[in-house]
Amino acid sequence: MKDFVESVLRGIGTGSVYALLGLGFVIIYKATRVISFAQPAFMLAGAVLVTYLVGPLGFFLGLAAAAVLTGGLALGVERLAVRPMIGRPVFTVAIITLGIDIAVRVVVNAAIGLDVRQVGDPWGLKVWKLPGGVQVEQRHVAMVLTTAVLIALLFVFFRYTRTGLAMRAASYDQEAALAQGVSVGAVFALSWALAGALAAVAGTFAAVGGSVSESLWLIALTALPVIILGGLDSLPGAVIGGLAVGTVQELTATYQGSLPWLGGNISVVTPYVVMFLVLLVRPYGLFGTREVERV
Amino acid sequence: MLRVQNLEVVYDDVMLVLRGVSLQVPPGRIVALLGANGAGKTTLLRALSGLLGVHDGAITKGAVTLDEKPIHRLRPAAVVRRGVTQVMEGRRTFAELTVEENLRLGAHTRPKGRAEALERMYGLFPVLAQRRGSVAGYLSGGEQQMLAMGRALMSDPAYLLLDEPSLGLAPRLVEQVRDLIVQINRAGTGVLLVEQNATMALSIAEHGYVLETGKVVLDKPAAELLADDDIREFYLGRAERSFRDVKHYKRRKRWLS
Amino acid sequence: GCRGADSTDKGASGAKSDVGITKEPCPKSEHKDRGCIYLGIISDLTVGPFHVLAVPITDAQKAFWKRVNAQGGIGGYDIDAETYVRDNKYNPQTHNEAYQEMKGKVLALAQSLGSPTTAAILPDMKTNNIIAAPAAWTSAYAFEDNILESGANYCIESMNAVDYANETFKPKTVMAVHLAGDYGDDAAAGAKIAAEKLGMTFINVKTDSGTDKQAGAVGAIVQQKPDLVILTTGPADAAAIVGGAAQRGFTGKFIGTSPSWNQGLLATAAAPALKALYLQSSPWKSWASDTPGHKAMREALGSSVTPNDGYTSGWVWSYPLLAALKKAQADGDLTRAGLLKAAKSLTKVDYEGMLPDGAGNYAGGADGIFRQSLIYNPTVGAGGPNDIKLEKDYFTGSVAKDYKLDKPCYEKL
Amino acid sequence: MLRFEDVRLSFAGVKAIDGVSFTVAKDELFAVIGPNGAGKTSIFNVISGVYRPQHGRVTLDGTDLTGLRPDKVAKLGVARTFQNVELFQHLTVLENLMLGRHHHIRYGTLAAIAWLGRARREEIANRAVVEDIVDFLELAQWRRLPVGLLPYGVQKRVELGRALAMEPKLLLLDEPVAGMNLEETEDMARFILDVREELGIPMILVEHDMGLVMDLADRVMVVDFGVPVATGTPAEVQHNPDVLRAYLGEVEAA
Amino acid sequence: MRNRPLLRTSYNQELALLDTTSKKVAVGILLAVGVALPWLVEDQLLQLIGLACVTAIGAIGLNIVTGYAGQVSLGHAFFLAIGAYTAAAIAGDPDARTIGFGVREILIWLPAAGVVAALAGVLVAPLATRLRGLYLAIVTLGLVFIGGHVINEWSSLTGGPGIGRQPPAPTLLGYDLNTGDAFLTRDQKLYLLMLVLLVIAALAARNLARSRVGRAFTAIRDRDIAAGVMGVNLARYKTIAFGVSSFYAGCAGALLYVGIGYFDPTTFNLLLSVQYIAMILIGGAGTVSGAVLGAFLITLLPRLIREVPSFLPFISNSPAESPNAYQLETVLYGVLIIVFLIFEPRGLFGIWIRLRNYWKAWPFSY
Ligand SMILES: Nc1ncnc2c1ncn2[C@@H]1O[C@H](COP(=O)(O)OP(=O)(O)OP(=O)(O)O)[C@@H](O)[C@H]1O
Ligand SMILES: Nc1ncnc2c1ncn2[C@@H]1O[C@H](COP(=O)(O)OP(=O)(O)OP(=O)(O)O)[C@@H](O)[C@H]1O
Ligand SMILES: CC(C)C[C@H](N)C(=O)O
Ligand SMILES: [Mg+2]
Ligand SMILES: [Mg+2]
Repeated sequence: MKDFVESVLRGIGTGSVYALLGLGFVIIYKATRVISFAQPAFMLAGAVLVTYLVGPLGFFLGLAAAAVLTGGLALGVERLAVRPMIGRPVFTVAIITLGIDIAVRVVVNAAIGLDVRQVGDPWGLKVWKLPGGVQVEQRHVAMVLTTAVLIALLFVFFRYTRTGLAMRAASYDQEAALAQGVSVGAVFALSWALAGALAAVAGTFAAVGGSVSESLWLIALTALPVIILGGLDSLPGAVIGGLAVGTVQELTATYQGSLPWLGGNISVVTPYVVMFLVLLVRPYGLFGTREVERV
Repeated sequence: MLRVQNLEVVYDDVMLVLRGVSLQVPPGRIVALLGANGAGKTTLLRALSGLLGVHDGAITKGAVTLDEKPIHRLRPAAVVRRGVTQVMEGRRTFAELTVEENLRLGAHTRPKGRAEALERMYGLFPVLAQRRGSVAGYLSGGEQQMLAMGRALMSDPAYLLLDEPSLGLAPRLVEQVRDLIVQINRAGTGVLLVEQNATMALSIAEHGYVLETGKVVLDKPAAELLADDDIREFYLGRAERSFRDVKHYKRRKRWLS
Repeated sequence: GCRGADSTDKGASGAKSDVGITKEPCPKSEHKDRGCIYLGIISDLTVGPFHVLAVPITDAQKAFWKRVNAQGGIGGYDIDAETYVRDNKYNPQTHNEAYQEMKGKVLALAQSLGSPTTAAILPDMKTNNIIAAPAAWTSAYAFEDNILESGANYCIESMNAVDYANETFKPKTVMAVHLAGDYGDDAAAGAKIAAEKLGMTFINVKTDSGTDKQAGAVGAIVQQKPDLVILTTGPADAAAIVGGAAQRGFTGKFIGTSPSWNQGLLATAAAPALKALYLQSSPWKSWASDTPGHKAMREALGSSVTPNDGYTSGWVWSYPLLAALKKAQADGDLTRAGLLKAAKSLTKVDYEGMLPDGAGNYAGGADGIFRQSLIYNPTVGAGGPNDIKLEKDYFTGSVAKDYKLDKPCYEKL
Repeated sequence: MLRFEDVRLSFAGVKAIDGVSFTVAKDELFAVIGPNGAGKTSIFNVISGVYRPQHGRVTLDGTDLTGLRPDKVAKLGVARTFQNVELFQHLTVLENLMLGRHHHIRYGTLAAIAWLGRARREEIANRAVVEDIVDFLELAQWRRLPVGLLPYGVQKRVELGRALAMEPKLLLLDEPVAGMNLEETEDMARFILDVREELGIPMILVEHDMGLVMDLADRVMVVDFGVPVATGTPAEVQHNPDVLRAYLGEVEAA
Repeated sequence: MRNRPLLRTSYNQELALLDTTSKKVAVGILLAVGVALPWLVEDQLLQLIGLACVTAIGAIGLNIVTGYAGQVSLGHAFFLAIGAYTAAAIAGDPDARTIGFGVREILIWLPAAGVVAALAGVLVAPLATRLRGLYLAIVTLGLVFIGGHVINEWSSLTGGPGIGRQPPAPTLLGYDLNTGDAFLTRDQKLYLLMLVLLVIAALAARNLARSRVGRAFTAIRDRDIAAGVMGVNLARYKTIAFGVSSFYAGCAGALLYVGIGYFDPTTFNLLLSVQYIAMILIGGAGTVSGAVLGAFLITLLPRLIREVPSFLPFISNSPAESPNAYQLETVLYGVLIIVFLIFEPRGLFGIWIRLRNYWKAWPFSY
């Protein structure tokens, strides 16, 4: 029982990182109908920036600064490589983002260099003991709180601000949005910047308690099944999908010992298994909008 | 005055679609633009509102001026800010947003007087007020057309460009839309009305242009056009003739010879 | 076959030569009077999983061959290990492409990094008599004449680690937590062989590289509570596993096999756990050791580099190739076949003290493999950052001593 | 030959069709009119299998069509055109028409890959049929162009051609002249008449152009909010007060 | 007749693949060069070009499901893997550590690899027919991850990551293609084999594309609802598309590593799938020649890029310094893909069309 509860708590912790990552994907998707495969690179870039900034600025300021810088980087990349592609088939753009991912990652790898880099967070591997002997890791609590706050901010932004509305509109029909005077280019840039900043935060939290290494970007790929099972264009879907995947993954990790024939690391592929199961029942994920198609 | 001078537009670097079109819309007037399918009417509106870029089109010659200032190099947002707004063919409301959100978006370039503008629109279109919270995609065709016009009017434009507002609408809705255009125009907005339904368009316009394969071939006051034999033959039809009498041969238009 | 490359030639020193040797000086050499022997390097230089290790290996080898040139080269030739350096991204196919490109232009490979990648080119190396210094320690190389491996292989090294634990704290259960692949499998097989021999229970846990992918391993450790974990992963993975297990109450010992350590781990959140639980086994002495070879290496690399045992490894791996070249030159046959013959006949290699006597017996085949390794406690530094505590100097454990290597260990897992 | 019996269809609360019944006889041109959103296209979608009604039955010559997949319905002889042109944009006119003959061409995937004997023979035979339709609809000058590049009026005609290529027993035309100018409308009217006279295919026509409907149709059904308001000859319907109020408005009344 | 090459008097002529003289000549020249190549270039380059031929077979396969039928699949690596392991198991050495049945005849293991992969494709299709667009793409990506897990674990078949196994060593009707002999070197033999297979595969794909099946694919891609209403059984044709595409992938997978003689289960990853998508996008989706061009470009690109640093002497070639030549190579690979896609949306095939139109229209601009 204790194992179970602890696994779920850990799952919610890692799941909130997936949720943050997923949100980044969803925001870009909503604005541009593209899955940006460059998110993993931005995630890594953000975490690496934090390792450099934590010295002079401290963790929290460093994280904020890294988020801003990564957002800026994403903005620049969008301007250079994605903007010329407005109106092109989404798959072409998706492959372009993969090209971006390759290029950015090389640069970030160079910045990691040969050292083990730290994000210098205040939590490390410290735990709180709850009654009943259950432990929660402080970093997981921090992740969940951060995610909750960011999600609330995003919700308000999209629902109540003029720019948020413009972003939603542009995501449905770029030309019609242009005709209303929305600068679709600015909307794209903003969505990339937001997603970049979210990726930086997620990347940093993914590295909390460990170190920043190149393999971190692989975590970002987990966001793909997360957003698919949540529904590509659904912000709540990304959050719920992230938490679900995190929990299932941690539970499998805890109990996979009893299913040795599944192989040592079945927990790594569980997100995809969960995704398959959900899609069998709901082809647009849990909360995705069904493509309105009629003749 | 919204004026188009000797405009040439090319798509994809190769397809010359407008070949030296000139036309003008005086403030506060309704001008009708007629023409066969593919004549370039939509293209002309895109050139006015800056949306050519989206379609790989470009203005290669000529100018569009608003009160003698050129606007054809501006981006769509800037054009809207100067008071020229287009209602696109096929309504293009944001199906997933609510009616009110659609309207609010119309005021994107003018956030200041948004609340009043909303009230004005609800006054103009009471149906929309009733449905303000519902998702636009579920409105009927006519309602969507109202929404599209209302959305465009939210930016308080001096000129409204309407692309085939009666397309696919039932006869009664066509009437409603026609009345609406008149109403909007009375409130001081200049209208450039692109229509296939020539009867409807010429009944409310003051002046009309006829576009054929990218050229203006007729340019007359609406009343004269209504009386023109060719227009009657090719655009208005003769009420007494049955489709069963139409013969299979290619007729030629006199103004082309 | 390889066409157009079979023109045998007499070089500056009178030795026969064929491919990869020119009378013209090396492109970057100051010694305009010497010819040039080209050596290729295929390594993981940018985005592959081992680039953190591979870059210093490559750097050290370049420095090594520069030093050889400074000391007079080999029989009137300078060695060039700069011109043909390629990135394999740890992908067998890319590795092979790079190999095919350079194969007509180099005499031998100063480095072929990785086991799967090297396996991809080995058949061709054999047909063309090309030899290579590997950057990997799989026991399969004991059976390959064309590979000049150095030090104890993964299998022997982890046998020794288990043996050491057996002597010091008598564990009853041993768990091998390892990456998939012959790197991990080989080490795990060694642990298994030793555990069985010494009457311990053995548990095999496979994991993947990536700090996010260690939850399963941590879970297995925490639940099955082995007394000893033999860890064969990347450094960041090791930290994630040790830190995660300790946090969840695990108190057993960890011994990591060779490239699982990086000094930077002491700055991570896992540091307390590492300090309490972790030891490191190694096929050779670490960077700061006091031998002529180590000194030469530190000198050659200069003071600007961050100490890292990737450098040590790259440097050590170069000695056998040097010995083979010298021998071939002495035999007057610097052709590929001559070099291979020379390499095969080496019974010992001068590692300038970096490895003890007895290392480098290639003539001995699988029986001649080197069986000594060391145990460090890398978390205790007496002096500088890389001055780590030696727990046990070169030793051969009881299991490794008697073990008859009849096929690659990983096949026994 | 077509019976449409008490069909009901709703989407998340919207009643698109709410108990509509009608029959179409052999050789008949039956028109359906009604305000926007009345459910006309939905009726077509139910017949052709795109929507599955919650209630009711559709039969063609006694065969039950209800709930069959669209391709099955097509095989049974129902062809249609669409309200918004639904051609295959990247295929040429000929290829679009050949696609209409999809289930008249008989050979399998392996034969296609080998392209020997059978596949070639079948292609050639069906190509001849398609060329006849091209002549019939006067599409010759555009045969080899991708349809995406054609004028709207021509695209509508290609759509009609694609439906005819299926050699249907029943043809459904959804607003064939919407967005067309007078000239194109007259051309299309002529083609519809030719189809009737020369091929004798019964048709259901949905259209907002009252001139066309009243002129061509044998019988007219008016629907509003998914409910039939009136059915009868054009003359009867035109003067029905309910129809005037709900649909035609004063213009047509005048 | 002879003087009016565009005049056709029978449907047979119209349906011909090479319907103009210039096409006939161009294809003839290409084939001649292809066959002469083994005696023109070095073996190592030949090996690479052979690899490009096989890759092109795989790309043609992906093009069938993605380019023609419009079902974007990121799961190609999965089907490649199935083919690769089926063939390796059938042809493998029975005494080796990994499963092998020792049947080295290519006429057996190659079709078998295709068929097994095709079966896998057919099994996946029911899920695929329910999904659209990016959902389908990510789900097929899931296949790569789950399949990757299976092949990593199943080391008796695959050797396991980091160890791997040998691909099939082909013999053709008893003639050993895997070793050189007095007439031809190994690389020459393998290259010729792969060239022939590519020609067959390309021809078959062209035939398929112009048939009723190919038309049905394109119809589904352009407008699936309308295709259904015209009588196309959507589920059936999507299944056929996945099946045929996977057959190609299976064959390509079986041959892909024959040249290098070794492969490792970690090869079949996301990146491999992505490379294939990039090939057909860069080449121009929906054309066989585009897929072939794209495959050649992507396969030869790293080789070309490796030459670049020698033109940029100011870039360090020490891997310890940044920026260095190796980083530049990798970045360039990413950047070139971006550049190709940005500047020519219709792919290499589009560049060709543009050039051709330019010369046709020259000197008139429009
Ligand atoms: N994006 C585009 N790219 C290339 N050609 C285009 C594009 N849009 C329109 N065209 C072509 O330009 C010509 C004029 O099109 P336009 O849409 O302006 O005509 P229209 O008069 O509005 O016709 P309709 O009555 O059908 O709306 C047509 O021949 C059309 O095929
Ligand atoms: N797929 C769908 N999902 C939800 N609602 C639908 C769907 N298809 C049709 N409807 C609704 O059903 C009603 C009838 O639609 P239908 O398209 O049949 O109208 P119509 O009579 O053809 O109108 P028009 O003359 O504008 O074409 C409308 O309210 C429409 O919104
Ligand atoms: C030194 C390491 C890069 C070697 C690697 N572990 C392998 O065996 O492939
Ligand atoms: Mg238009
Ligand atoms: Mg309709």
